[in-house]
Amino acid sequence: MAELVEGTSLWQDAWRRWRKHRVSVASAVVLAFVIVFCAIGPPLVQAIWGWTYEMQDIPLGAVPPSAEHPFGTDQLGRDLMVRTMHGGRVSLLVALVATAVSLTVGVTYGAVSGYSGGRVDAAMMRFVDIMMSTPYLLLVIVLMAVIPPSSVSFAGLDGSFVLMFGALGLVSWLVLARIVRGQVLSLKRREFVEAARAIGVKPHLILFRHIVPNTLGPVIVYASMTIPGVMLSEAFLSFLGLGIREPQASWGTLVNEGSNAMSVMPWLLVFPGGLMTLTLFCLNFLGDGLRDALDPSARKS
Amino acid sequence: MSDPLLTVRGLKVHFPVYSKGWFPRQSGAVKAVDGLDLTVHRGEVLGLVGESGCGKSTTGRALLRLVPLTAGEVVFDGVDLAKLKGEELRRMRRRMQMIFQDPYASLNPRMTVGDIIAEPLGAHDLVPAGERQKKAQELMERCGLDPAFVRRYPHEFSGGQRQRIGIARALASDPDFIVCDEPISALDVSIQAQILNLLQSLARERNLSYVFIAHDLSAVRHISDRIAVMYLGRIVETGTYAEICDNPRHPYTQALVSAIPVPDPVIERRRKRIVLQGDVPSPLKPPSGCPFHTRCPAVRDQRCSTEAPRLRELDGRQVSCHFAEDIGDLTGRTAS
Amino acid sequence: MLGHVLRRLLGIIPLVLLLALVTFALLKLAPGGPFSAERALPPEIERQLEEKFLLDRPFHEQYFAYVGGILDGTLPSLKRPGETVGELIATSVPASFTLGSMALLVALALGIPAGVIAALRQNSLLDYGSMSIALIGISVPNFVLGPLLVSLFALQLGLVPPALWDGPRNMILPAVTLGAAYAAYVARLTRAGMLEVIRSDFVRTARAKGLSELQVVVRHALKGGLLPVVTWLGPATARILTGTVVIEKIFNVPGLGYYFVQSALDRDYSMVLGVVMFYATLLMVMNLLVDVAYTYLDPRVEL
Amino acid sequence: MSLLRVEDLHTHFHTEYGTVKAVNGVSFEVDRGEIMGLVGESGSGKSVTNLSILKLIPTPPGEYAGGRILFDGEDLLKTPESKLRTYRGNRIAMIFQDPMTSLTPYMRVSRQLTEVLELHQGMTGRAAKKRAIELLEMVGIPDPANRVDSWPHEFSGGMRQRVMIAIALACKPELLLADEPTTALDVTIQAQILELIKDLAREHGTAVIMVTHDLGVVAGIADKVSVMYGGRIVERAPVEPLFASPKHPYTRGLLASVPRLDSRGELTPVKGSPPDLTALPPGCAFAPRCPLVHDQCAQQPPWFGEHTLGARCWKEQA
Repeated sequence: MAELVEGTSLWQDAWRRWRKHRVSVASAVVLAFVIVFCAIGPPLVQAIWGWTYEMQDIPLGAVPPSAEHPFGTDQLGRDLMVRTMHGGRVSLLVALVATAVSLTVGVTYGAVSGYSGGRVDAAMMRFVDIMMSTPYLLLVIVLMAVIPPSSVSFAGLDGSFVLMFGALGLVSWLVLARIVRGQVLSLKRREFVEAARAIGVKPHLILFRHIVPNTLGPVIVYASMTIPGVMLSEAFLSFLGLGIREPQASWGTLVNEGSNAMSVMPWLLVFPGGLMTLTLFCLNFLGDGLRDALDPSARKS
Repeated sequence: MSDPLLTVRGLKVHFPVYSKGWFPRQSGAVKAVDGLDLTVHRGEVLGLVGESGCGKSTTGRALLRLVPLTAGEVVFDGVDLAKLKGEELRRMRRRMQMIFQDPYASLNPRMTVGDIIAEPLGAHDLVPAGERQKKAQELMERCGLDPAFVRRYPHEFSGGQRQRIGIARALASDPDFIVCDEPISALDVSIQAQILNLLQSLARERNLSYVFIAHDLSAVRHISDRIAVMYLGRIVETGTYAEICDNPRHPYTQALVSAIPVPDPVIERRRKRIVLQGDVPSPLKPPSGCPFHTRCPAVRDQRCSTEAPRLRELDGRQVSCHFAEDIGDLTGRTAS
Repeated sequence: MLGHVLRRLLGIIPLVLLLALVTFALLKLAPGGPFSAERALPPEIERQLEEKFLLDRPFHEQYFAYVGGILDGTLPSLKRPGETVGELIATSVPASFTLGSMALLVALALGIPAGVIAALRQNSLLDYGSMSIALIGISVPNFVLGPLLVSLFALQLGLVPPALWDGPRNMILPAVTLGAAYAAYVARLTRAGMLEVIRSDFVRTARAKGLSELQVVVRHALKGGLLPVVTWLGPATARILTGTVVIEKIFNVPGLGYYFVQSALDRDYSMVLGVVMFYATLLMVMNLLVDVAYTYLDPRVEL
Repeated sequence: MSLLRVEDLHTHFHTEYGTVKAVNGVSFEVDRGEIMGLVGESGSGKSVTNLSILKLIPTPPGEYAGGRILFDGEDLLKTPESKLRTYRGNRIAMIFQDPMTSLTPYMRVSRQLTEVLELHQGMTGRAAKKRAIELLEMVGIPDPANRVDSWPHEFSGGMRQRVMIAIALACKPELLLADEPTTALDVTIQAQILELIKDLAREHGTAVIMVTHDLGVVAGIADKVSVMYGGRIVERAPVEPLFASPKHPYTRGLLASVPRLDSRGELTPVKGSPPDLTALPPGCAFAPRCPLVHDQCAQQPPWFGEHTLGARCWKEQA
């Protein structure tokens, strides 16, 4: 028998397409730097200068960037660089966890709705419609405002984190549920799924071999676009004073503090705001590239 | 002809239509298949023709119970499929398979060709896991594909090659009966004959029965022993290929046959056509009486619009027209 | 059509009441009350206040009393003595509304032409340029952009006063800040929509008829290309409503948004409930309007 | 002189996978009142040829890489766009394959008809509307006065194709380019549409180029036929000799592989698959599939007179 010819799967194909999308690849690299900066920064700073994110030096007060404090300090004399790193950890963590929550809820909900079909589907989608036609972000504001973080702290995590994970996860699953449902519905009607049924493939294998792998592309694309959105929402709530609380910091709270002192201490806004904007840039460009590589409908263009 | 392998009686497939709004209620039904009788014998190829929307594809899926049946029975080798449930039905699928129209949509883009073809083997535990790829390669070879490509993915093949993959998959579980749902209409003209010939030789070699669904009567005539013509969810005429194509009796069959162009200018310019007026009515609201009476060039009296004709014997074939004896040949040819 | 619109309008009522119920329940379930958080309030006075605002009654009585009070405009604010929820909303809405609609206008006026041009010149430098700017625009949070614009245009250049809300000139910065990200989003939506339409068969038909490129775009392509933007207008309203909250804070705009956050923090039950009901109604009416507009743009869609 | 004379037309597409030579040296001519069938499979370049005549190929990625298209003596490839626009829909009209998507869904049928009348004939208002109704009547739409203001989606596929034809015929074109006008339709509807095109062409003396892959359609409607393969015309003949004694092995292969309604003879398929247009062989594009292939075929494609009849094949000329 002749030598076997290896094929290239659609995943490999997508990978090849993505690598051609230079801005997206560059974004991924920058993003990796930002993550490393935030992740290993705080212990490093502590080792070199000895600062931690909550360490105050009130007599010092706010000083502009210097060799000792590369990003400067805030009014309480806290080192802004380590606070920005710490804020980045918090922001990224919240974004990732909340996106994970929204993925879990959204994919499950959408898949169940689409796979059941009929009345169950109609009822479940009605609920999503109703949720979408309400100003649910206002409800989140109410939620964040009235629930004391201490009452929800969980497994050693600060309560304001837990609250943020839950609140953001719960509002961002709606669109995802719709997308997954649409995918499942159309896949259910696709001929290859029908073919699997005609072959006599067991139902659970139809779901996991034929349907799930084919929803993965759009889900990954959507998730990559959700992360910047969630990050923005976290910052938005923290900016309003509803999210992460002192002495913890997120990019949202840092920007809030910075924007109040913009005219006299610009560095307080520029560093956390700049790093956050850069991260959002990269996430958006990354998402764009992933969509071009993975979304079969966008590929035509 | 040998004994019947598949017998369909009074088959109905209705798709519910829901009203719009917040609390949808069923407001009607698309009567895709609406009282259909059919027999397929062992080793026979039955052609099923009709225009788009006549319910032929739904019929094909109903024969394999891939769509829920509203009424009627589908008896396959003595077992009524309509009564089977879950695992019983799944086991039955080893013996009946399907080949699909769209060679692009009918193969899972994330599986290798070998895995696609071997899937029926796994589903019914026919071959030990370690030998499945080898078996898949044998099937590929038989269907005219290079077995070296067993690890490739569907998107790396052309339309005709993909259709061969679909055929190999359908053969894997060694079925008795295959529904071919427009297997050649999405292919290039020069490829169609390759696939037709492959299907034909496989049928002979393995004593397969096909229901061959198509809108192209020429292809159906080529491959079928008998032909059934559908209109609005019902069979209007069935008979041998020669009876249907050379001497049709139902006015709709006559119109259909006359409308199909023949690739020969001399014959083509001499032929008389029956040009039907208007469009096919909606299967949501099929006409009363005979479903064809709104477009029938030979429509007679009240009876056509009030009483639905039954499928009845006439000169060895079956016709559902009240006046099939009287209307003769509408193109004015002398009956051959 | 008219019947359908009326039915939908009636359908809003139970939804708003349901939402009010959820909000009210949330407020009540959360530990602490409107007066317990305050420092050194003698229990005697706290009880008097609770009695005055019916907070000692069973839950359903409170709910009906509050919702009824909001509907007839007589419900007093818990934290601003002497003012009713109705009055507070009425005085603060105009600023929010102006800000929101100006931001929307900025978004559409910048986004649609940019998107159309990018689509018509697909893969040109113009296309890549404007779409990169759009992606950047989406990535700058408005609470970063706002202070930057203030420092640049108000403090450095002195073109506009920094944070005042007393005339059209001062509305430019807040409206641009709020509208920028939406403009970027609209541009991307428009481009995607136009690209889809411009490749469609009927646009080719229009060209085969001998129409000029401008006629083809305006008469045949634009309507379909803008449908995604119209669909977006519904959710956009919701986002702009919450977006104003931030802008109002940055620019000191006396609007409803920041009020809302403040009252939520203060547990001013009546105010929170009033704003939620007001926003919910507004949003649902907007969604209905978008659906109606959609049927006019696309005759294939029925309500 | 012929109404339309296409000489050595080349239309290419530049894609990321390379240059697709969709039309690679095509020549033919059509006279007034004549119906020419342009036959080929998907990817043979027949639709691109048709679109090139009206210069409706988007550039980029397309490029008119060479040749001349002489319409009434004027080279359309050199005609300025503004003048070309006065021909489109007026002297040269076009109908497309898919009637479901070829009409603007956001515009009433009446407006889509009056638009052309307004543009090319200066008709407006009531006169245009009246003419629109006449046109709909001419193409056999029942009750045209009441249906003229319908939306396209309220019509069936066959009816929409009639509307397309009415639009195409609105200005009594000298040349009608029909791009697979019946492929998306059922056979009984196809019969209606083909009759209509045939009658109208005869009545108005319109020249028609009928692009199709269906040899039966060609047999019924065309006066002469050009067969395309891999971006080139491989055989040119009046309709009867083409079917009676096809010269090119591809044409022969096609005819032998198409099942016929009036017989049940053995089908002899053309082996292999259609060519990859990004990597066409230097010689004859059909060579890899040809039963008669020999050494000469792999080199230069055989000479083929610009407008002579016959087949582009070494075997035929030998």
